[in-house]
Amino acid sequence: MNERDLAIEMYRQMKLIRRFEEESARAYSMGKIGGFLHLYIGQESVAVGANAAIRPDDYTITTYRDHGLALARGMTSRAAMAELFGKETGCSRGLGGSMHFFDAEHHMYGGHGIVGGHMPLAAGMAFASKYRGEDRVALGFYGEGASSIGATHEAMSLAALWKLPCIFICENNEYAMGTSLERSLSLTDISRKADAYGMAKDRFVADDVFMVRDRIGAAVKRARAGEGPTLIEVRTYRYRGHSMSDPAKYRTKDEVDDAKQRDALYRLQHQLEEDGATAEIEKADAAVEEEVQDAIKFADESADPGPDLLAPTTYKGEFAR
Amino acid sequence: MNERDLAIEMYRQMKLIRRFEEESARAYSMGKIGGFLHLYIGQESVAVGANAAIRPDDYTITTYRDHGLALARGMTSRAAMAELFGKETGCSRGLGGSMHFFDAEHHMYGGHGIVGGHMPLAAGMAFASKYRGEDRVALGFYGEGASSIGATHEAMSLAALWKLPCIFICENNEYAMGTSLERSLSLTDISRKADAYGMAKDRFVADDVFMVRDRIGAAVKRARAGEGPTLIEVRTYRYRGHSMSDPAKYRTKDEVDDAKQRDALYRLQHQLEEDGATAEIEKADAAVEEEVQDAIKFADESADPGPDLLAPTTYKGEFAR
Amino acid sequence: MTEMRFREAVRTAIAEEMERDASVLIMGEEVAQYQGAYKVTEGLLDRFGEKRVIDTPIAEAGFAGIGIGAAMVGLRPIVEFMTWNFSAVAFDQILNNAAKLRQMSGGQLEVPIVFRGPNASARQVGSQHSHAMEHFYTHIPGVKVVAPATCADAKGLLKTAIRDDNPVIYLESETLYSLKGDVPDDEDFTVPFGLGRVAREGSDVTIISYSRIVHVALEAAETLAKEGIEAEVIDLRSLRPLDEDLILQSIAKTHRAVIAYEGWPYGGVGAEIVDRIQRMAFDELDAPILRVTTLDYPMPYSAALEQHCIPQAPRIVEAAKKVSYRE
Amino acid sequence: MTEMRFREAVRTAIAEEMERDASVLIMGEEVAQYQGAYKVTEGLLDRFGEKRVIDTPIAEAGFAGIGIGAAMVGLRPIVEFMTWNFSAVAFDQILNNAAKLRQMSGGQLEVPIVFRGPNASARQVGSQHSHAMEHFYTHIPGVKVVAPATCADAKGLLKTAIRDDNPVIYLESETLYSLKGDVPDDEDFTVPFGLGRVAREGSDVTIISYSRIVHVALEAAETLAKEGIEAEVIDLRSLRPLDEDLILQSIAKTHRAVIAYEGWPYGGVGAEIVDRIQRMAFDELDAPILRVTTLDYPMPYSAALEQHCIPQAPRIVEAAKKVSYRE
Ligand SMILES: Cc1ncc(C[n+]2csc(CCOP(=O)(O)OP(=O)(O)O)c2C)c(N)n1
Ligand SMILES: Cc1ncc(C[n+]2csc(CCOP(=O)(O)OP(=O)(O)O)c2C)c(N)n1
Ligand SMILES: [Mg+2]
Ligand SMILES: [Mg+2]
Repeated sequence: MNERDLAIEMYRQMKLIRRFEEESARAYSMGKIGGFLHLYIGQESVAVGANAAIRPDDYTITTYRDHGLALARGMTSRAAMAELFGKETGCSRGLGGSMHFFDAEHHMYGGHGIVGGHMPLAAGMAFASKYRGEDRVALGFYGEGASSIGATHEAMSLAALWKLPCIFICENNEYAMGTSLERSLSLTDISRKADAYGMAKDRFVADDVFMVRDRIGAAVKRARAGEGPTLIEVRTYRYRGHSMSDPAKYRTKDEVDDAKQRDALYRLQHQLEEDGATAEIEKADAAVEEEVQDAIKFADESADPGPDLLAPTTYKGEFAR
Repeated sequence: MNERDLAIEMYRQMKLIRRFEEESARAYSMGKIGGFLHLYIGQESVAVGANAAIRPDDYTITTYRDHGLALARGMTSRAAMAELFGKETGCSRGLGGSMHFFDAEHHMYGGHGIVGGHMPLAAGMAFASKYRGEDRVALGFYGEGASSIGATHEAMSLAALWKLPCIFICENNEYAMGTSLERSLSLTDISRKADAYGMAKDRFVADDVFMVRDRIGAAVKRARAGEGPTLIEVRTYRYRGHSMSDPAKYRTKDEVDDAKQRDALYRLQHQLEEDGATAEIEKADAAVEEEVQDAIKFADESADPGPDLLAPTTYKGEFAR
Repeated sequence: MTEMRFREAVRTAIAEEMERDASVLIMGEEVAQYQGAYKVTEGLLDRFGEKRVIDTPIAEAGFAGIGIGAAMVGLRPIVEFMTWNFSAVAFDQILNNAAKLRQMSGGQLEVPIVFRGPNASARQVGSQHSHAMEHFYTHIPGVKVVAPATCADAKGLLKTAIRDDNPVIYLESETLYSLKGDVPDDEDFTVPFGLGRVAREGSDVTIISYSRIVHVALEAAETLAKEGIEAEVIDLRSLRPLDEDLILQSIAKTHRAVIAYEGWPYGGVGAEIVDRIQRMAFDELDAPILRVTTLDYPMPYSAALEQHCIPQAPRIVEAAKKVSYRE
Repeated sequence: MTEMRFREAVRTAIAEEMERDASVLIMGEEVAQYQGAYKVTEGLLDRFGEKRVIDTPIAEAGFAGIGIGAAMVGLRPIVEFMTWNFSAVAFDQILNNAAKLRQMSGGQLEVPIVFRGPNASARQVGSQHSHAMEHFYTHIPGVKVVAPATCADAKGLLKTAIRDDNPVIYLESETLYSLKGDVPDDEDFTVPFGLGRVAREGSDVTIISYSRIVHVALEAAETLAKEGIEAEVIDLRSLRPLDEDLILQSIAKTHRAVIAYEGWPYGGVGAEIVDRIQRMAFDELDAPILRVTTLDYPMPYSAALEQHCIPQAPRIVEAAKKVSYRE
């Protein structure tokens, strides 16, 4: 794909994530979605840029804030929306919900609810790649709030020791629920955690999706070449509350508005418009709109999963009671 | 105490630890001690130097390799040996054994068997000191092998954030059981872990007990002044196997002999002899010998703990079944 | 007496004990500035200041351990797990430190700490966020475990927990937080551990429960009454220690028992109660004891499937009829 | 058949499966260069190289999680915990990842991983090193739990575990490692999960056990025989799934049951078995079921007290007599 087509494709992906989530929020308020719903709006350039830096067969894994990565990786909006609606046509057959999007075909390995708990899994997938002599890399996404927790540390410590092809992508959106960065970490430059392991590191603001691709791409290249892991702190911002129940009183409207000024989606749209791609943008927008509406319709019309799904998803083969 | 008296006292403590443990090893081979026995021989200058840097009411806590710290803090050899023998006169009434020496009176808070699991407790004691507006510090000792584990990381991360008066003393004796430092950590300069938290750090070889006292003392001074925690990597060496069952095949005799050349106990003895303190040394040696022999006799003659000890040590007050 | 919600009852207990004893403090994720993820600690920061109402980073093993270390040297921390699910990463701290420090030290140390937070199913929060953790913790000697079902007990048990010199696991329920009830105002009102409560008297079958499911059991008892079966509903309140006397008294009357609670069937609190009843009241039993538990699957997200898995009144009714040989 | 020690039987299973399937590997602390803390993995490094026999740093959550992640994408790791006690720091990885990935993904993923190592009491290793962890893990749907008592089963069950597509918890015992026994040489010899074994036939009382305590139960049975009580000793082998049929068959014959195993009394495997027996064989029982467990205290170091706490033959004898109304 040439850079211009890629730009349009990344625009489409970012727009899809945003529109998908705006409609999810609406559906949530209508009671069609239950439990937690953590929106990625504002952070789209991270998942989309990262996805552009890797191959379809590379491994990816993230937190409960997982819609963006899933869609960027290629999960259909239908499977995603149906999962939110708890339907059997959902990507996790309605068993996982918003926090547990899985799509093995697109090498999206979740969707995890325990802060930091999935980071060893990221290292494990990288381990498998190295063990089999493949050149696949694993991208593990986590929030800056997960820097304090043991599992993240252990994953990095082992990945650095064993030179695993693992990229630790810390999406620093400045808050862990209501806790601002400086109230959760003594050192707010998170990339410096890499120094404790002698690990390669990088740190940048995610307002340009091409830069996200390139900077993550550099780490991916090193990892593929057997040069080991990298910790990348990507500075971003979430526009919405932590989850739907969070009024986000811990920050000012000004602060949020300020962040929106640097919106990566609009920035890319702007660039494309200046490049004369208005028609392509309109086409992409229309496609996105159709896809999201179709997904809602699909999710609405899909059936609930039945109880007979429970046993075979708990154990492969015979149930162990 | 003047420096010369202190020198003799530190000599006495180091010698006591060594002789206590040599006799423990003998008793172990005679079947008087069971379970694990992790000897501190070679590392004495760390506990003794650290103890000289703090006040009696400061908090200390360490791993299963705990005899040295306990004796340095002031636990009697009787209580220590009786614990090894599993007797009710032991410091933990025969319930803890070698790995779980406790002496609240001397502010020695164990004696812990789960690698890294006690480091949050160290931070917790420091927290209590700060909470109460006291100027007591907490010293948490751990092995370099415990650097990989989550609990150690979390303890440091929180201590740094909250500026707790906690000193993290990593006794880098080059091996975690049979695993050499470079096989367990990607970066062998362990003090650099501090950089991940913006924490103060230090790193030195422990062959001079006065230097141990002074360098730890500097961190203690900062902590007392409210300037927060320090990570100190103290480079040392254990002469014996990891525990009594370890033939230590993972290293050469040369390597061990080499380390013994730098023995801190003999170095101090030498200095004292050159300072003309031969008489004091002989006196200290005799006192140590008597104390250790007395401790063995005491332990031998003490009674086993009875089953009625089990319920009241499990719960304070009524048993909860 | 003041009518208040369950979350306020919890908060009142915390506030009163903090007022009474300067060594009591509370720490946890979002307990201070955010006013509590479930608003349990609302207002406490303003009232007691940031020295005693402490927001923690996401490091459960770290701050649980800090609480334990602080308790070991004389403080009385209340450690909130945003939900009990997250205590899984602090499991070692509870198992090996909180529960064992007293024993390992030969009785020298005390660890007066309370771990608390919402437990078991919320609504559609999925398999990693729906654990009933008491089935792990009651197994461990050295800790006490309590789980109130009413607002009064929420206050009274928490005050007892804070005053206890042993580590206490105190289990709330997100779906109980808005429950209203009368709560004694007395600042020395406490509910002793080890004493259950008869939530409803009955003569035909004993339904033993605790926490949220007590209310489901009461609903089941109403249905059963319509069919002529008078169920006695026991609210255990305290899981370790267990009120054996109350259970046995009731069985001596009804000769039949159903145990209803959240959590998976293998082992756990329910199996323990079965064991005690059959062991201590073997000759009193007219039917096998049945349990109504969460089904033996990780909790599904789908609303319909979740409700299918969680214990519901009809399942309790069915079990009660079965032990009454009325099917 | 070859006579070998328990530790060799475990090793043989590992070696044969590594030979058979290149996706099988083993990792853990000191498994490679040190040849295993308890010499279970002796020689494997030489034979299979450091790519497949991997020493890990002390980071149980990290390497358990790496094993799970690797299993998720097709490898079949064996993760050794130096002892099962240390799995407490990896509890979340087992509970929330290993056990749930299949379910959370709607059945897309498989996690063919084996966690193994010595479990329960060793000798005088104190309270933090003496846990019987099966009482936590059997509670969790999504994992299987097995605990061999003999050398043949050690091999056969481990091979089944490695070939199973679900996460398996495999429990050894330090005090069994030197046990000798005949082990089938057949490289396809496996012991299916969910099938117990009658270790000794008897008609008067059923003693249900597993792992090391099977041998203690057999010792107790000898004593009982001298007093005219013929005990049937059942070796469960597999704890989840449980062999209900075998238990019920035996109870139908003896009408009395004693369950003997290591671990604390509250809840756990023993209470679960009590529940199943009373539920499914209520009318068969002539006496309450009794359990012989580790006493309800953290394990003391003192040799005498430790032996006092651990289940011993005399306690099993006493319980068997009690359920036989012969005191
Ligand atoms: C171990 C654990 N503790 C607490 C929580 C509750 N929790 C969920 S998300 C979250 C904040 C995480 O913040 P961050 O890592 O910065 O990610 P973000 O939500 O900003 O993407 C918390 C505390 C959890 N899920 N797991
Ligand atoms: C969580 C945990 N994992 C494994 C062990 C087993 N173990 C005990 S000591 C030890 C090595 C520790 O080495 P290090 O931290 O360097 O301390 P040292 O023994 O050298 O003093 C290991 C692996 C343990 N006790 N706890
Ligand atoms: Mg964040
Ligand atoms: Mg070491």
